[in-house]
Amino acid sequence: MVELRITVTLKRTVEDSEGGSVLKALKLLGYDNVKDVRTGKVYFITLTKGSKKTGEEFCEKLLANPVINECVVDG
Amino acid sequence: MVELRITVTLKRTVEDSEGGSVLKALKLLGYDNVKDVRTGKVYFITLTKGSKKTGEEFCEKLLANPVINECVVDG
Amino acid sequence: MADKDHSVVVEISGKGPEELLRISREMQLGLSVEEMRRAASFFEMEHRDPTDVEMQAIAQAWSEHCSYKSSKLHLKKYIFGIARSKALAEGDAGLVSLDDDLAVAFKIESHNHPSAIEPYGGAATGVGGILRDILSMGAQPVAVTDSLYFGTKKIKGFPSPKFIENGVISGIRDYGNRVGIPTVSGGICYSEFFSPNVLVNVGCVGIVKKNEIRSSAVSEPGIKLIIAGGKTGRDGIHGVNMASAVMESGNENITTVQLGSPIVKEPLIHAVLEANRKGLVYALKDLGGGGLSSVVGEMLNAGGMGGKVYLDRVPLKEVNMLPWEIWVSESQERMLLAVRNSEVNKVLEIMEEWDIPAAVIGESEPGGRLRIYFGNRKVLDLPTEFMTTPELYDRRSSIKEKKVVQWLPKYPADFGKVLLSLLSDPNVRTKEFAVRQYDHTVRGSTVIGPFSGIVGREGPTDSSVLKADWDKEVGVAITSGSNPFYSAIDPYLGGRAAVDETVRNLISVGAEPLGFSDCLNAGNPEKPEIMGEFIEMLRGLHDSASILDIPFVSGNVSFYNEAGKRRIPTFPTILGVGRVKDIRNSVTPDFKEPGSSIYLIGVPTTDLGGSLYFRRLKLPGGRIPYSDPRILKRRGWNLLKSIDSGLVNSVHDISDGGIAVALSEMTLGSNVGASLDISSLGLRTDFALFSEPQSCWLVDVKPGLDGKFSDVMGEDSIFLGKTGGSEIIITRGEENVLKASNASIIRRWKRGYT
Amino acid sequence: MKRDVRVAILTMEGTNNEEEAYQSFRHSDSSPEIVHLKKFENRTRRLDSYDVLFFPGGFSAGDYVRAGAVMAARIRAKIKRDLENFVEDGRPVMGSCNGFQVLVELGLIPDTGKSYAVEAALAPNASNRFEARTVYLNVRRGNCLFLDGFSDGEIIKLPIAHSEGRFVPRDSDVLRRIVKEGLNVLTYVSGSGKEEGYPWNPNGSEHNIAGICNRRGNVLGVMPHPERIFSRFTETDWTRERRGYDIGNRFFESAVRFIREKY
Ligand SMILES: Nc1ncnc2c1ncn2[C@@H]1O[C@H](COP(=O)(O)OP(=O)(O)O)[C@@H](O)[C@H]1O
Ligand SMILES: [Mg+2]
Repeated sequence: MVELRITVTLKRTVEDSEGGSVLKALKLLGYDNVKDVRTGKVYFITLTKGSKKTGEEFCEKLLANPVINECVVDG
Repeated sequence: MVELRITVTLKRTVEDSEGGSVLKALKLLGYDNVKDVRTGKVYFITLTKGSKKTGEEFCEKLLANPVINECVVDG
Repeated sequence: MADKDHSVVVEISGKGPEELLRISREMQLGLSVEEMRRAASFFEMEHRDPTDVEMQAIAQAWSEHCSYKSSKLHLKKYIFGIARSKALAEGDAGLVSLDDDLAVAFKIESHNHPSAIEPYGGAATGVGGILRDILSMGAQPVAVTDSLYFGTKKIKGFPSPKFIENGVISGIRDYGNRVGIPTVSGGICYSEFFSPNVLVNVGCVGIVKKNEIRSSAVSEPGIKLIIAGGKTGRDGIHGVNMASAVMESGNENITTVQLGSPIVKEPLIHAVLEANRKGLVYALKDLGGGGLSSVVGEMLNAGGMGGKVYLDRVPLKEVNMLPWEIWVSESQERMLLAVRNSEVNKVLEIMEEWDIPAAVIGESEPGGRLRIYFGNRKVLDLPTEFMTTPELYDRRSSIKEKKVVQWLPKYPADFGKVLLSLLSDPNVRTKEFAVRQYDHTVRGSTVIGPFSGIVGREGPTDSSVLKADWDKEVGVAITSGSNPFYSAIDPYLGGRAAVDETVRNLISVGAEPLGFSDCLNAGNPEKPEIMGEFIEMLRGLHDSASILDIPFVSGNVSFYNEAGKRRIPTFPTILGVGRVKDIRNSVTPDFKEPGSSIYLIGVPTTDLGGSLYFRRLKLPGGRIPYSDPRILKRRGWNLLKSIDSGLVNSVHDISDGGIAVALSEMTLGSNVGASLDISSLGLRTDFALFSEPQSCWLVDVKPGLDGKFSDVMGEDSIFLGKTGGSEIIITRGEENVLKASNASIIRRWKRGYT
Repeated sequence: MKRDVRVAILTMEGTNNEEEAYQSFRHSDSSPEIVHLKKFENRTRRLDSYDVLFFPGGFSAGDYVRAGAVMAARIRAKIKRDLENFVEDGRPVMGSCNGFQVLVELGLIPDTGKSYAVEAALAPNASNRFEARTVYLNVRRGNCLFLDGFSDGEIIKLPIAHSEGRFVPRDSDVLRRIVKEGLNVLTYVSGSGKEEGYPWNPNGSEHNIAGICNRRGNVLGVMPHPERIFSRFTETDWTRERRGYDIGNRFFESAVRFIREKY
């Protein structure tokens, strides 16, 4: 069994509107110490066999669009 | 500056239809070695000051619903 | 007969009341001592003790949620008999006839308890559930509606109102948008009444060819039962029991929470409709509360059949599920299709094409007994009739006599200011922040949606209108009516007012009302005063609907909307459906041109109890406005005639905030102002402008057609003034009463929303 | 006799607009068929037996990963070559909303460079909300075959309903080429025809881009939904306008006419 954690975020250069909303909401809750919020999706994938490499293939073929996304695979 | 990574997932008892959909897609792409996919949201939060504790407060107040979610804060 | 590993025998014979109650509690059956006794005496006659599967099956079927045991007697007395001949059929949803070959299926249902615990999933699965009810009739769902009631106060132990509101709206958005059915109508009401008991009343409307209407009864032996759609899991077990009890606190550790899976439902709708269109389906029913247990029992019992079911053939999400769990699981997105043996393969092929799990799990048999097997062991053997028919209750009721006290408010100094404050009240101002997150144009048949007017500055509409068929001009109008503020003061008149509002809204777009579906919201029925209010409400619905001769073809009762000392008022949400003969004649509230005449249909009232004006002034009590169905009928049907003959430009009904607010709303989407003289209305100016008389409309008549219009409307129409200009100017003879610019009106109504 | 124009409307779980797309093509004098992606994947249907291909809107596979991602990945895995042949053959391909997202994910649009590289994305709306409203669009026909029935500079109205519609090009080169070649055939404008911000541009799209056509003029992707307006009585403000035409059909009629004339 191989457990992968794949995190897909927006590139720094792309505006993260969800992150913006969360930031605003936290400030409204009184947290003035919040400086920045970025959001992303995370996939916990269990493979019967495979490696980090397989996870990178998943990023490329499905989970990320290279124009806007960054994809990080943790094994 | 404090950097937090907050991961919000569905509890195991709650069906994750997004995970199910990704699982199906990966199988259709020919990956028979995928056994399970669970999905979640991740927030990268920058604080001017604070601690993991603050992150836990964010979970409780905004980011997660304890009835369906699990929330993990990495500092 | 029970299997040690999978199913156990429950020893109830000869047990005393305390023992019985303990068993009920431990197994989470939610049955009372009397009900446990009734079960026990049945099994004594059978000379055996029940299995756990049997006790769970009985508990589901006898729950308040599934059986209507507290309300049925009263529903029969007051509701079921009205205009029976106009209801085409009833089942999971009701049907009325639209034209020679089309019928409309519709229903409204509450998803209150699940939404209070997990607002996102609760609301989403509410939409999922009501879609299934429409699908069960063989109908194509064409519209979703959502009437939402949010609290305004944080209650300790419960999530904050904002959290609940966001969750509910997102849940409806994500489910409705993903299944591709437009959410076109509904309402959002804010009041302390709903802290912490949030109410989510969701409706669905479908269209079906009359020769494709499916029943849910199996009345022949040898008919195969196919379960199709989502797989069965442990999720949703005991949901109905939860909805049949008072909430203790908001974050109970409950395992019944589900989020729903629109992506399973979407193809399921296609597949089921395809099988039905091809004539392959004998009977059809959805799996909702009580799961397989309810649906199999009811399907067979309705046709006087028995049958057998093999639980190990049900496609499962998880291994090691116990037979009773499979039998009562409320997992979402499942349908049960009864199919003749010769068509089974064809149905399974269609499911396969759409990637939908499906399996034959059993069949009907003569004799009225249901037998359930797990492996080769029998785990349930009961007469379907006993299993599905609980004892009905005639619960104690009492009616509190209330003295009517109506305060006279201080005469306002500035009517313009009052108007603008009413327009920005959360219950009046735009709901676009929510409604624009709902796709209301998908399916390409939305003729009138939630908003109308100049693009970018639309105002609210009264009903939505959908084209019913691609090649015809006939339309279906959809709306909802409810006013918890009225009902809190007087449940009887509140019931009548809800009917009035529903009818008014339908007439406003040029639709002839065809039928209602009622969602009845109340507290704990074991309390006599709540039962009393409940009956009063039913009486109100009855007295209005029977004179109008409009049937309630479907509905739903939600009791136990209580938490701690807090409970909701007893009130209905009515989903109304109407026929627009030719959609090209339908009208919207936005003024169309300057220089046309504005008429009031009806007269203002001195009954201001529950009105928005009184609520803003924090004046409690008072008499609520009286709806007379005879007057509603006369005015409404005459107005329909005027609309049909093309005499009018725009129509809007008078509701929250009275004539002044209705008039303002007509300027929103048009940017056309108006000048009115209200001297002919009599009454104090604030009563004339802000009272909420029933059965009333504002109408803008096409230039040159005043005479014809007055002929049709007779004494019911009062000329008030003309459209035009960039402000609303109201005078009383020489006296200037109110002035507000179109710009300030829209700014206040939008309150920060762009 | 008139040539029969065969249209494939691609469906899979979660696509939603196939019904109105079907009606739109039917009203435009062609023979549409709703075809499940599966049938192309398992070769029980062949792309080249159709004249026009339409990718409807909706939420293919729930849009869970990213709008259109799963559908595009499946197509790329199984029928990429067939689809490229279809496009290179010059036959009309159109996608609206989710269909646009799929075309962009496949690299068929904007395709300013070589070999269908992914050059853009439709990111979450700047408002971070699903937006259902009516928008005004400025038409720049270029050589887009779907826009034959419009005139340059014409302002039209169409409904939108999406949460991921913000057009983001890969880099400034791609954007420059899009503009230079006039591929940005539909742009969001205000009621007065000017380029203004939200809500006229409902999603924050770069350069107010609402629709893009490829250089060859036979692949069009649009965020709005022409297929929902095959009858003028489904425009939001039809009760205010006594004149009117069924605007959506013009897209489909152009494609049908194109096939009849060229093939
Ligand atoms: N929760 C909702 N879901 C769908 N439509 C809604 C909802 N709330 C309001 N609407 C629609 O938006 C329009 C305006 O609503 P509202 O401002 O409450 O108007 P009114 O008070 O005249 O009914 C109506 O067409 C109504 O049906
Ligand atoms: Mg109204």
